[in-house]
Amino acid sequence: MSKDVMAELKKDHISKLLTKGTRSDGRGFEEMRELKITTDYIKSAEGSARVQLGGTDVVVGVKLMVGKPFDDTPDKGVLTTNAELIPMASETFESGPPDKESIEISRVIDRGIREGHAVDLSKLCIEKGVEVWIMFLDVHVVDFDGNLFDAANIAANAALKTAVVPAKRAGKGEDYPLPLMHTPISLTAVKIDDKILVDPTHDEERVADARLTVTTIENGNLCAMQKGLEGSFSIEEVFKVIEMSRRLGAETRTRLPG
Amino acid sequence: MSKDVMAELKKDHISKLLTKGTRSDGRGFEEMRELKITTDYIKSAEGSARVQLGGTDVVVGVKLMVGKPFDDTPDKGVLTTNAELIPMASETFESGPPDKESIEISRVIDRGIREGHAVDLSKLCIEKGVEVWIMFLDVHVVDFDGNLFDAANIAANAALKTAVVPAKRAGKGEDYPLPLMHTPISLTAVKIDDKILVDPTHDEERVADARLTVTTIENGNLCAMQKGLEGSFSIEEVFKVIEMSRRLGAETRTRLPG
Amino acid sequence: MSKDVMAELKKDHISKLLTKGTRSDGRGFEEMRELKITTDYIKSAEGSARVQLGGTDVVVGVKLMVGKPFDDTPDKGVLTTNAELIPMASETFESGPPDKESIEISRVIDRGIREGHAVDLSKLCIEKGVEVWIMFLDVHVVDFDGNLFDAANIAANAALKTAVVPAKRAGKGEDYPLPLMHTPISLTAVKIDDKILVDPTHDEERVADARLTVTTIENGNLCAMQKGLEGSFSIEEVFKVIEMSRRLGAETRTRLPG
Amino acid sequence: MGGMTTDIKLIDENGRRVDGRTPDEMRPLKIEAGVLKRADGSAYVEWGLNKVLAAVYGPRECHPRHMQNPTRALVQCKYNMAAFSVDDRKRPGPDRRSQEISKITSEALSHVVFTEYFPRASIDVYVEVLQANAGTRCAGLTAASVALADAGVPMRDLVASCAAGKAAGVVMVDLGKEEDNFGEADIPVGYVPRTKEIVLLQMDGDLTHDEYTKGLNMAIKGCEKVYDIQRDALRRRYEARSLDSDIGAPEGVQKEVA
Amino acid sequence: MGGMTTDIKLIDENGRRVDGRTPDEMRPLKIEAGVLKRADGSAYVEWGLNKVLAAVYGPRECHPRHMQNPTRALVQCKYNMAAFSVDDRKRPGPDRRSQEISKITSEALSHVVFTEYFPRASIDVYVEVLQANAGTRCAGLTAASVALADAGVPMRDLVASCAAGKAAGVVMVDLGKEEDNFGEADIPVGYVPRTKEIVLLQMDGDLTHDEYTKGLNMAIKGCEKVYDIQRDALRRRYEARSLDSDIGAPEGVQKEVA
Amino acid sequence: MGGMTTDIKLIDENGRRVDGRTPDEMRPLKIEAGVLKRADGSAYVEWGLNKVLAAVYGPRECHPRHMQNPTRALVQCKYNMAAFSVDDRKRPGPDRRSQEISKITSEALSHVVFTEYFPRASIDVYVEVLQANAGTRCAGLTAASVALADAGVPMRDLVASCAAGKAAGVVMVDLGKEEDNFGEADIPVGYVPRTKEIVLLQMDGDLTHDEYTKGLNMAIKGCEKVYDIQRDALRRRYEARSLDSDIGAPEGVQKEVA
Repeated sequence: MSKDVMAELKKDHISKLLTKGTRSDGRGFEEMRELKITTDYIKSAEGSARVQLGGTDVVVGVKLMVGKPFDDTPDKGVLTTNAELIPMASETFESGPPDKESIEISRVIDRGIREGHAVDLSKLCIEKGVEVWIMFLDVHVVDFDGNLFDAANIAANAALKTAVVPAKRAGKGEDYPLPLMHTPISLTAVKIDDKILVDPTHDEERVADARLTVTTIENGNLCAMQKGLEGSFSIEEVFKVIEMSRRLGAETRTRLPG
Repeated sequence: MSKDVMAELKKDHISKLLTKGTRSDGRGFEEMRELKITTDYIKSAEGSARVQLGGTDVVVGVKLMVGKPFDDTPDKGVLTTNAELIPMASETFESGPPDKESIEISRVIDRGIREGHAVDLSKLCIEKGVEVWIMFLDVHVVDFDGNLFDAANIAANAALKTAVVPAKRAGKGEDYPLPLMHTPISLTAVKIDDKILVDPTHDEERVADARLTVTTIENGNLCAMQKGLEGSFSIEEVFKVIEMSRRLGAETRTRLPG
Repeated sequence: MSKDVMAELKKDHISKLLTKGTRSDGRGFEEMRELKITTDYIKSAEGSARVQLGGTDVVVGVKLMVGKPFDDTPDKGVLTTNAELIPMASETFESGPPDKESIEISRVIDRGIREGHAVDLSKLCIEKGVEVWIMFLDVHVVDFDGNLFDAANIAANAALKTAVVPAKRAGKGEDYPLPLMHTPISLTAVKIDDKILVDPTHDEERVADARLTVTTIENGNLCAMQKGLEGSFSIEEVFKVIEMSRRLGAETRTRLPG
Repeated sequence: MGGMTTDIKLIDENGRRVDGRTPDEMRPLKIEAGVLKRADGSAYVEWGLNKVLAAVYGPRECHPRHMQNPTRALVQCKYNMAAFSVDDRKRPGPDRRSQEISKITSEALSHVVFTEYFPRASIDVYVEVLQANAGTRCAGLTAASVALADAGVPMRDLVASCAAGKAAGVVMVDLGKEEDNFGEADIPVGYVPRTKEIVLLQMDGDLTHDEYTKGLNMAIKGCEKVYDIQRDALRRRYEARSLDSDIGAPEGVQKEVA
Repeated sequence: MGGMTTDIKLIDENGRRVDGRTPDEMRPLKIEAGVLKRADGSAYVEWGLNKVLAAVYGPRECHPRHMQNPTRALVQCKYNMAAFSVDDRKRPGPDRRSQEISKITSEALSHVVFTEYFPRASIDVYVEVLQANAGTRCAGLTAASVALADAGVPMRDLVASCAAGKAAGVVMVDLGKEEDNFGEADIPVGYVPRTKEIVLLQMDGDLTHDEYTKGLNMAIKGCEKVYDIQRDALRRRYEARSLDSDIGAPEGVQKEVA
Repeated sequence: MGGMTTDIKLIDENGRRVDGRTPDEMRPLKIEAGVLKRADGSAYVEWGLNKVLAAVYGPRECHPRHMQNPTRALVQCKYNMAAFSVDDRKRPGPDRRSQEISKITSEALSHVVFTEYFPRASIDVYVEVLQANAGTRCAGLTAASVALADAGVPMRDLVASCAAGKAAGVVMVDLGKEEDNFGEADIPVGYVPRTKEIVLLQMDGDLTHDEYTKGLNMAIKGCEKVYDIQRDALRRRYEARSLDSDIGAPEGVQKEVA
């Protein structure tokens, strides 16, 4: 019960600030938190990045290994995305098999990277129907203060941009950079009391009515979208978040390597 | 505790009716509930049927795919039966891995179909020791009012009778009807206060002392049997249920397609 | 709470006896319980032994089958050790997936056998990189009164010594005795109130501060060691247990077949 | 999107789709309320070649207790596909996709249910896909809404659901299976017609701003058509019930619908 | 039945079986009660080449609590096969077969235990198959009965268990492994000799009415022989205990047996 | 030990190791305390090519309740390796190795924490290996100690951890990856410097008595060096905190360290 009292007090506090046009950390509604990107963070991975977005800290590693393609895409590499919300990162994360939250996060990150064609999977075919590169994108969240969607998306992009296909180790010729196509950047906004704010903190996420993640590529096209939470959006609000995603995504894209 | 009080009252009510020679839905002791069979219900399955037996409603689908035979039966197809007691069908069914009830039901349905040689598994061999047809018999219970054993057995038989081996899709020649041999029909009876009643409702099952399922084929031979619950049967009672199974099974068999 | 009272009383009792230089079953500190070894106990196994060490009773079976080697040891057989602490053996063992206790026990038994090179795995290669013998060492604990580590270690050694590679059944030539190298014997001691006692009973284990298992081979060399529980050992105490392990291990070794 | 290639012509020279529809034409949709006996409310949806059942149990006590919310009911949807509902048999049990759909369906339904009327309770919604042919999450959400109303759960309005997307370069409503597999984008929408709120929204593929705008509007128009059919189904159900008895009329949204 | 074919002659020219038995001759059966220290009651059964242990814990508190029955004890049997008990190593842990056997064994034992004496309690029975050679469920139920009596659990009578079947066209008692694998039918029976009640009954294969009648009678005759050996084992155990002390004599059925 | 063979020269003609170290030289070790925001205490350890994070939550309520100890806190460590921390991607989730390490790490830490101050509580320690290069259990235990102190958990002393071993016949401290894979023995040690107590001790490989004595002493000397670096890290952390505010200074061991 006390938890709910706390939640209510927190919501009151956040709401009051929002009425005055500000947020508890002083940001504007359309302002992202400080972003720090470290690439090549993990030597045992073929590509890696650590991204700190405000108080959220994620490490993403890319691993590649030779394996069999799926039957219906015999000439394409395979992308597998997995997000581990380990209890180190927050008292709200628990050990054990992935719950609905981590599954949704895994799938939303995956959808952005996959549908935005970050990687040219057709160039990860070794022998059609027989051997392709299997790519694992593992997201390890070590400190959590909200908006995992975007922190992990940025880290995934950064890790991919520095990844190398370990062809030599596998006896498949010389190593080469992971063949990339687009840089699909996600932007997540939440709605609290009819205000739309981007890059929510954990406290903001907890009191939010609705959440929307929009992923765009360089030319402004949309490649993925995910609405969450029990609240609703009007059509206008959806288009407002799309606009924010294009604008802030373009800024974020400049921060990434190569 | 209140549950047990309800169970006791229910048992009293059912017992009183039985003393008068009748059942809560007015049926005689050896009378089945209304049976409705719809075949070809599911287009995505190679064979399918929906069976409504009173208030129990099950959908059975047959799927076939090419796979490896078992080591000790290299020239035979493989039959796998699975019953899903999904929570949609009853407040007593729970999500999660199959419990003892669903395992018993799966195995009893499987035993009837397998031991009664409904399918000629030797005709499902493609190449001895290398490739055979793997047949999945999936039982999906959508509404539950007792006697899943018989409802699922009838649905399985009906689904098999309309099933086609999808040889063409698998590049193994022309499609052909699933090679069938027998029609093993099960009959389930419960014992309440020394009375034997067939095709129990959920309420009758809950107050029953013992349960017996007997499966017979066309010539009256026995192919499978399963006693359940904590009560007992005398030898005479066992033979009484066998006789019922032969008689009522023959009636049910006429209701099935070709 | 009552459990803790019992534990405290038990500890008091055991402590008092230890001060007098004795143990509740009258043994000296460095005295093992009675050991009974029965080999060839299980006909369905390729090698087997039942070992009773005081009130602890374990059955170990060795099974061999043809399989693929690991990538990094293409010319060696594979050893897999599994200990099942089934609820039959003690009210403290539970059904379900292995808990930390059984995992530690499995791994400590495995480490002794593996690091002590009991089996010459290089002689279990059939075709390099393609086919080797996969050896399963299954430990089944049926009655538990402490010191599973040593009881299982002895049973494993005894089972290995009588094991036969079933080459004929697998169509790989004639059967031959499992190729053996060493006999790594473990000795487990616990520390209670600064006293070190070997081969602890279940009651002694429960009140022990720390536990140390030391495994040695014929020439006195050390091959494995595992400290357990929340207490500590001084360096001198570690060397004391090592000495005990060499001495008592040599005695145990004489009790094993061939 | 599937990312597979095909020879199928998704749009012919007359601008017609694979199944002869125009781009803004939905597949035939039939809804029936109250189709199951055991559940508190239920609905059957046949949408093109999709066959979906929804059942509602509750409001009832929420298990496990630590999940209970002291101020409101939890709406918990479980979306599940029958093993035989797809061409390649689906392994029974929840996979990541179905868990994500369960989550966003639960959230969408929570928005319209007066959860505050039932503190600590659970309202369980089961969606079973018996035959799948693209668009099952929309069909499931549509069915679930009707089942909730059929159960008499008080609701602000029904949620109607429909998708739009792009295939062969054409923006179109309600993608069929080939359009989903070989098309370029999909936008599933859950919509509350009376308040014009979007409660479920996803997107994947590649869309310009104009395409997205067109697609979203098409999907919403689709939702409005679905809404009419939902209300018809409930009206028929209400009339049928009224004939049966004058007590037991479902409460909540049906009052509006009737 | 196994459905495998063989060159083994299951019946020779003199009407003798593979192991020299006549059709109505059982394999040698030895039973010993009280073989484990930790358990409250136990029994060891050696039946032909089967080696089976049973242990009983309880009546004790039933965990988890929501399983408790306020009016009676639960008899919960877990049947388990050791990994090395069969020719091809069995993966540890419960499979569907062992769960079904656990269920029907629990039900059979519940019939004879005075469960109403111990409301809310659990009586846990563990059956471990160390060496398997056809007929383990009968051996397990036989052992479990004796272990319950050894634990002093009050019982109406012992359950005795034996199977009959058909192989090479001959109806015979107590099938051995080859007869089970290559034979035509099996009928395992659990029987309460004093009241002539059948508490466990299964059948699979193909039997005419006459064959079944003959088989069931043979199995029951087998049960009666088993019963004598069970009673002998308990008598010996009781005498051994009496020599040890005059307190602690087991209660319940042993009074009758002694 | 790995048991693999290699062409790598583990000791060169000058007695130098693969990475140029002398036998008694440790790899570079950096420790930073207080690196995570969400956790109550944390530490980062970079030890050669190992990168390890530790986080502490608690003392807090212990879930599930039946795990609670009425007289003291439970120290529960979970050791986990990120999927990308090793060359061949590791499947997420606990395996047997990590569960064993979790257990012995928990036990070692329990020895130094004043668990009796927090009856019924849980002190949760999470160790995440981001990059692994031999010696991760020592790095993890070292990091966990510092994280506990950073969390203000009252402790008798820090646990310092370091391994020694043998490679190419030479006894050496702190094995690197090649030395671990191709060497002859490893002895991980957890040590409490002030009281000279060994709280974690394992060994595998092949060592004479003299080699073992030399190795153990080397490992302990290594622990003493680690201890100094741990204390430095905490001193820096304490000073940094003091600058921030004069309240909130961590209690317990830091008082000593400062």
